[in-house]
Amino acid sequence: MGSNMAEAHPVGFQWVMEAKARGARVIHIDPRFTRTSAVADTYVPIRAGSDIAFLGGVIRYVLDNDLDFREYVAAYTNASFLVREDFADTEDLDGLFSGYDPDTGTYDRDSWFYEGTEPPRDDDGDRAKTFSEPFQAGASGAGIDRAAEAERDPTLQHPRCVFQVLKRHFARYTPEMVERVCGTPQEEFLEVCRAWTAHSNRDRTTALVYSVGWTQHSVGAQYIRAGAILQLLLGNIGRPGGGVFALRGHASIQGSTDIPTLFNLLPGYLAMPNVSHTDLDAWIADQRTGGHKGYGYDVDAYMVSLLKEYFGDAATPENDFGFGWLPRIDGDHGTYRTVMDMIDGKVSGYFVLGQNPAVGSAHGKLQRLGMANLDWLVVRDLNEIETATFWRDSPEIETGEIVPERCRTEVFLMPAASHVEKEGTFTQTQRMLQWRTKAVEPTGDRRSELWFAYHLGRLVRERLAGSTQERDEPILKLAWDYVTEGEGVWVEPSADDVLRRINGHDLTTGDLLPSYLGLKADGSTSCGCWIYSGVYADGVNQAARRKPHTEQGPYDAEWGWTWPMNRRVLYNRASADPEGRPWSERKKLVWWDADEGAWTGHDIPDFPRTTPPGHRPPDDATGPAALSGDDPFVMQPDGKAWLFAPHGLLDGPLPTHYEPHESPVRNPLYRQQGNPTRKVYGRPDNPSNPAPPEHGSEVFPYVLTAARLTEHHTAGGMSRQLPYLSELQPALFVEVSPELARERGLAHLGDAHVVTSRAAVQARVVVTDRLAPLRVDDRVVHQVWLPYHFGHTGLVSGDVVNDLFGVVQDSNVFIQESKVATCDVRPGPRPRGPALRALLDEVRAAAGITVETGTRIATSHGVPHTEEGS
Amino acid sequence: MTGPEPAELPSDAGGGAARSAEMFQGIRRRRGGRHGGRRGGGEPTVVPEAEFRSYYGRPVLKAPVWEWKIAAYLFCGGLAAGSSVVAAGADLTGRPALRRSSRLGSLGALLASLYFLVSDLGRPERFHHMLRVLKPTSPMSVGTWILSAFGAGAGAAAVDELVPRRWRRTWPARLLRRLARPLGLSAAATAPGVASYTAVLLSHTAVPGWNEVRDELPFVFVGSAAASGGGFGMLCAPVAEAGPARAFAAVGAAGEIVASRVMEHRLGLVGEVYREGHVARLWHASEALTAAGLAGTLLVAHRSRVGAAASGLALLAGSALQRFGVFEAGVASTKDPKYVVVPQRERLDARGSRP
Amino acid sequence: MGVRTWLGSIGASTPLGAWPVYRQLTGADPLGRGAAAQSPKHVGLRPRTASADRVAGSVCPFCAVGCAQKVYVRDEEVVQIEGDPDSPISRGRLCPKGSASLQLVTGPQRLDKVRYRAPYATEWTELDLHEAMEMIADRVVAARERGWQERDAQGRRLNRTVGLAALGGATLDNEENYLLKKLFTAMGAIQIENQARI
Amino acid sequence: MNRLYGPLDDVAGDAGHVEHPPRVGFFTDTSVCIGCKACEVACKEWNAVPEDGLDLLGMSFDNTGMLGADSWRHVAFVEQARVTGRQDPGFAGLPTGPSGIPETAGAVEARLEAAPRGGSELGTEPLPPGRPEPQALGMPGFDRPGDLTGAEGRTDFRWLMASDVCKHCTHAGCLDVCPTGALFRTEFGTVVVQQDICNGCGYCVSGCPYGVIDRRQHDGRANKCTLCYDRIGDGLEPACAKACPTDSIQFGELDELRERADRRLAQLHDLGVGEARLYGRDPDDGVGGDGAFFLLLDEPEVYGLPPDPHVPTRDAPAMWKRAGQAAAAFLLAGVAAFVAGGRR
Repeated sequence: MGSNMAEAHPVGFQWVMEAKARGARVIHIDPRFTRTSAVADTYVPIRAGSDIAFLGGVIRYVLDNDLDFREYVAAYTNASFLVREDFADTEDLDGLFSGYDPDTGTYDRDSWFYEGTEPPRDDDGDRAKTFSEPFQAGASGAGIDRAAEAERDPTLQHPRCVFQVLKRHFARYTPEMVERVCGTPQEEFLEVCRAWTAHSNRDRTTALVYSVGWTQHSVGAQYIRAGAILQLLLGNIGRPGGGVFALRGHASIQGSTDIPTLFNLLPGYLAMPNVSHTDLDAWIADQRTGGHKGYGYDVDAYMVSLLKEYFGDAATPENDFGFGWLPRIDGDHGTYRTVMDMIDGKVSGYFVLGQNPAVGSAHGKLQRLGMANLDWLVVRDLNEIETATFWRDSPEIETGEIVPERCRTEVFLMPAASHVEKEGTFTQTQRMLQWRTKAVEPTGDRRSELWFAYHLGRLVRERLAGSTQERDEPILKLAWDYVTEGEGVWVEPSADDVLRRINGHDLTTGDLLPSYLGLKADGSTSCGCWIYSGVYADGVNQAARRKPHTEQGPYDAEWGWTWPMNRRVLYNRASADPEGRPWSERKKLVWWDADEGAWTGHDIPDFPRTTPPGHRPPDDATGPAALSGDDPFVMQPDGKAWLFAPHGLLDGPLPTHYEPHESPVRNPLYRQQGNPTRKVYGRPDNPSNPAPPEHGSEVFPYVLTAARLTEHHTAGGMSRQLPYLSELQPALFVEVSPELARERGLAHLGDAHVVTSRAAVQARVVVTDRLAPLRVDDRVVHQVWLPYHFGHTGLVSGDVVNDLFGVVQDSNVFIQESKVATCDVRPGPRPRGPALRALLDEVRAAAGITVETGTRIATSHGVPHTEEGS
Repeated sequence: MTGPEPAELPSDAGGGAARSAEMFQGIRRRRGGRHGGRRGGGEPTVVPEAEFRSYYGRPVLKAPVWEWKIAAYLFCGGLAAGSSVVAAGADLTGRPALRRSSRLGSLGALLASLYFLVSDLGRPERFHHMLRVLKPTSPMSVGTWILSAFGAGAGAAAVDELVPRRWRRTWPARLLRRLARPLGLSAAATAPGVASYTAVLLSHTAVPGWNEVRDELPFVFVGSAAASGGGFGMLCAPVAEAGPARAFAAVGAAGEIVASRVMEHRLGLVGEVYREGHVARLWHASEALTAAGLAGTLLVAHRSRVGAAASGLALLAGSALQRFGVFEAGVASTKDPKYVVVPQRERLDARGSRP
Repeated sequence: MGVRTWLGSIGASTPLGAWPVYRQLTGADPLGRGAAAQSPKHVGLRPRTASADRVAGSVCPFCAVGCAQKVYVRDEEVVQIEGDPDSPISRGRLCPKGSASLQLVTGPQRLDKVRYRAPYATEWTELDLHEAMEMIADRVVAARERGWQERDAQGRRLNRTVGLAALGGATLDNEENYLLKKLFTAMGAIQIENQARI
Repeated sequence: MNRLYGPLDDVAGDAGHVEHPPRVGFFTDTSVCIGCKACEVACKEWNAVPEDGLDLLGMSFDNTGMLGADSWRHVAFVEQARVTGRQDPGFAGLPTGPSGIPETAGAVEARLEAAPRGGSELGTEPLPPGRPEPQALGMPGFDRPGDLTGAEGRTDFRWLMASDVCKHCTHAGCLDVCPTGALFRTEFGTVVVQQDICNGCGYCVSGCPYGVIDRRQHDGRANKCTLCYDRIGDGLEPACAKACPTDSIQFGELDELRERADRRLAQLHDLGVGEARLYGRDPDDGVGGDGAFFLLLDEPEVYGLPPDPHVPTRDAPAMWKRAGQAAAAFLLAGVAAFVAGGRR
């Protein structure tokens, strides 16, 4: 679901095909019949943006028919925990949970807590929404004070226990409702239910795969939550062959999340300090909660070790290890906010490093207009990409919205070294770090980002040398003494040395650390990213190991290195029953070896090695010592998997079907139409298409979705320039069903243009039976699809599909909704130049679009959320 | 090559019966009526459009990469062969004018054919690679060697005709004069090979329009060669000397017409490519010219120099158009998968129906 | 002595022996469809990977599956990139994009020189790499200063700049991202983002 | 020895390779092909085959068209209104109208008619300007799709993908007709064009009953798959087979591949995929069996393959006999003409 694995991850898909050859059943649920569907056993059509309704339907099927893996659910999840009495569900409030504030569009989440626990601090949803707090919760788990003291009902019968809350919440997600919402015929849906449950038990597991088809929604985080709840109910987490797999799309996008170039995180998912963190203790206190279980408790050691790596000897207990030198965030500094700030003239300079936002980010026009309003822009890439050339060939040149002679942005386009011209690690989609050796030296001006970062730092430090300003202190105190190679000033820094420092050292002995378990909060260890600690264990670059898979066991532990601690399956304690015995011989992974007095198995156990299954911690224990023997979810503050999330999510403790921000239909389930906490940017340059109950949605009657092709890569910067790939998919096309083609008079291979309130994009028409209309709530809904790889440079070019999307985000993680919008499709080429602007003015007028359209996120309150001055 | 033509919507042929079959991709009543659907005498075609499946109507075979030069080569080769026979006969029967013109014509046609052949190569500078191997399975290889043997004789005999008077007494010239007859005869002896191998050259391919006419094409081609060789003699030699050339041409022309008719008549579905469009026009023109040439040969050529020349020209033109027609028919048969799929499918079905 | 043997005896030491027709007449391939027709260049053909000076272990730069690659280098040029069969992830296989890695790395589309577009210019101009670095450092210091925010309206310490932003990282190495994040954080820059948010 | 037609156990030996390795080939199991086209790219990268045109062909996801001088692997995409085995295409119950497949195929066909060489080069050359505009799918409809009766709705669907390649026939039409010996049978039993020999006569193009080999423009020489002659000589897999993510393309000794294919076919038949069949596996077929053979899920012609090809050499003796008769008649006519005319 939400993934077109055969097309986007073909080589990974070999394992699906292998499983299929061994008898596994493959089901593909997707808005269109893709190359994945072609080889699946079953294809199930679904309306883009309705996955929670579908998954909720399966959850209901499981609960109604008592098909959950009860032993697993009772022992390892929070099913038995009681929820506070003042909690009100979306069933009670017609699509809202208790605590909603229409003025801020956020929840006060106190009522979502367990009975008997207290919110750890002033739980300000409004504030949390401004800096993507849930995204920061990775390292320490979302805070819940004294969760161990929460009241429970092990029989799962109490009306307020999570299990019963779940039942009530999904009670209306019947097969009939799934059909009404998703357009999926009931029989198809029930077939999925039957297959999923029949293959989830002691002997069998079912794996769930998703990609950005799930994340890029205004309810994206809850999509994944819904998948996780289902997999937990069926006992498919922490067990071999189970799991929820996020297939990520870039060579090291996992790495860039672990070692983040993200505004609200520090390496290892440590929260970026905010304005309330006056000192280190305040920060630590904010990450911890009373009775906090598991490894998340040790954030002090992780943070201090990071600061020791950042500032070296200058980080001392006396100066809080330099914590005060860190910048503080107090709001949204995400990429889309930043781009709007560029348009508003608040940003001077912009580095774009191996990315192509002019094509690859939603609302491409916003991106380009932002770049046109900078002082300077540095683009580093292999090839000349649209982001670097916006000032001369962007669509806005044609419409006159950017005039080269009047665009002041100074642009530096710098050639980057390729993956074979530098050494370093990529972290792939299953958290495995793999080291690349350098094959050849880069020629000409091509340089690695390592070189660039190192020398930029060196030059800035040179310029600030001798400064006595407080703000320059962190730069001057920065540990920037990496080992380098070569002669002269312009040396190449050693990636190997950087990796060693990421792994971390025992500063008393100078030895490399074997794992994060040895990190200290007293400044005696340094570590650049605690979850990566161990990658250089034993002085060996573990990521560089390449022992052939033919010469090692089924888990291939000696190829590369997987964080944490080379563990292949997270939470694998759950692969054994509460007594520590494998659930079945067929599905054994790790188990308790009573003779050894330790956990053992095929994988590295994800549990304190010697804590026995029956262990009950003393009341005052914290951290790993506070884990019971049956608390497999060692990063959760209560050791349990959360069917119900009392904390950590801004848009509800349970997934709820909300219509996408732009939808042609009214939400059949609730009065509340869309996600009531979604992040909207009500600005004239970011219009929304109306969605019911707003008027004007009929101007954009079709569902628009976009995705990848096998033959191209993301924004095309690495594929549209290559003849061998360009020839395989040489033109932008729009896929339409024969029914829509007839309705709109579209001819196969003819031209058409897709229109939203943001843009009109021209594409060749491909009529295909692979798309079919759906019947949604008694009306027929057509979906159209385009690949988003095209832009205006390269061997093959086409309009930028992302121009069609606006910016609206999930409130938890600030990911934009670019997998679904509404549109119109018209035959023939789009108008050019000023006529294009006239067309867009015309459709906006026809749909009655104002700056307030789409910003009344709480349907029954009608409060618009627009930006000041708009 | 056909130019762009308006797309045809599927015709109504097939009707309801084809409806269920349409569920499967590739069922075609393809290009029905595209070529007017008429044949020789003007009566409409009654053969129903074949139904078959294909990959988007895309050709199964590659259209030949050969250009018009190959058709020209076929003609020139035939002319050279025919002329060399006439030349040898004239030599043996004391017809010097006919001998001289035919020898020269043979050489000229030979040189022209070589030019056409070599210049149609993708790498003309490597033409000599043809002599690297002698492959019995390759008509082109066999033909190359035949042509080499033929060329030596025909060339030497023709050169003899070109020796200037003042050199006639030199010993090489005298030697050549002595050798001219046996060399000319050797050319005449290999000429039937030259005249006929080109038919195998075309038929020994996967091209339906050529492969399926393999039984008749040699006769068409030798007839054409004889007609053109004789016709050339009629064109160049005095009426008095050209008697045997007329006879040769007449027999050749008659053979060509008969063999072509038999060929076209016997062909099944693939015969369409000979009956339709551009090829049909070439084919009809060729037959008309050849028939006219034949009539002229029989009726006027022995009386009138002008009539003889006109008849010869008609025969030459008829022969040339016939080669172009055959060539184009083959090309056309590769462009439509119908001619590959339908006969093969019928063959398979026939085999499958056997117990 | 048969004709073929006789022919064989005269040809062995003369150029005649290299003539395929001669080999047809004397060898096991009378029809000239195999051994007799083989050109000297095609005897004992070796792949270009066999003559590589070294092979570097690498990882495909496109999606996140992490397929292992072998990079063959000869005379300091990459001559071939293909899958590494030893990998438990990919078992030597590559998708079309991974298979096009050689073109990605060695193709003419690659930038080789710094290009610079001055304000209001309509064309690129060339710029020395080191000069570009110095210019960028100047601009970073200035932008940082211009966007500096010491405290918020309530007097709480912000200690940051909003004058510069960065986007990128999903295609970079962990080590690179580490240095970038460290440097930007030390400079007080916070608008540091990448594809993981997109 | 030196057979022209029919089964042949030792193809390399027949071609004069005295001591030689076993015959190798490809088995392409199209039932697991995901249409990723890695084979096409890996082949081009290894063999430095030029790009062959940037045209959207409208043939599902196939923008290569067919095999040719610049495409030694070609992945065919077929969208069909039928199902494979017990596969559930998921369209039952949706408010659909009739299938769009006939009309889309018609739009493609209109272009083929205007294309050079009937489209056998399409994907290599852009279409000529002034191409006919494709037909719209009839008039814009006024019915809601859901209003149509079930009988008109489309329910069955499948999407076939298949990677095509040179068949390396036991009796290869291209090889047989090559007049220079550029095409030859290797010691592995494969068929290879020697680029240092080929003079571009083009005969092989018409000699191939599968439409595989072609002459490369601006180069003039014939080109096709070599089955990576250089790689297999060093014990490596051909580039396409190595890259293939799902092992749809399998390389190995032909005998072993045939056994493997037979097992796979039996397995598919057991799974209810009765339409699965092997193509080119039979040594008794018109080309003596293919060195590269396929498991297909429909008739060969649906994938653009000839259903029952034969090597033209099969008829060579008969053709030469007819030619001999014609030649004799020709000579006889000449002699008779002069005998009748007498001496002057």
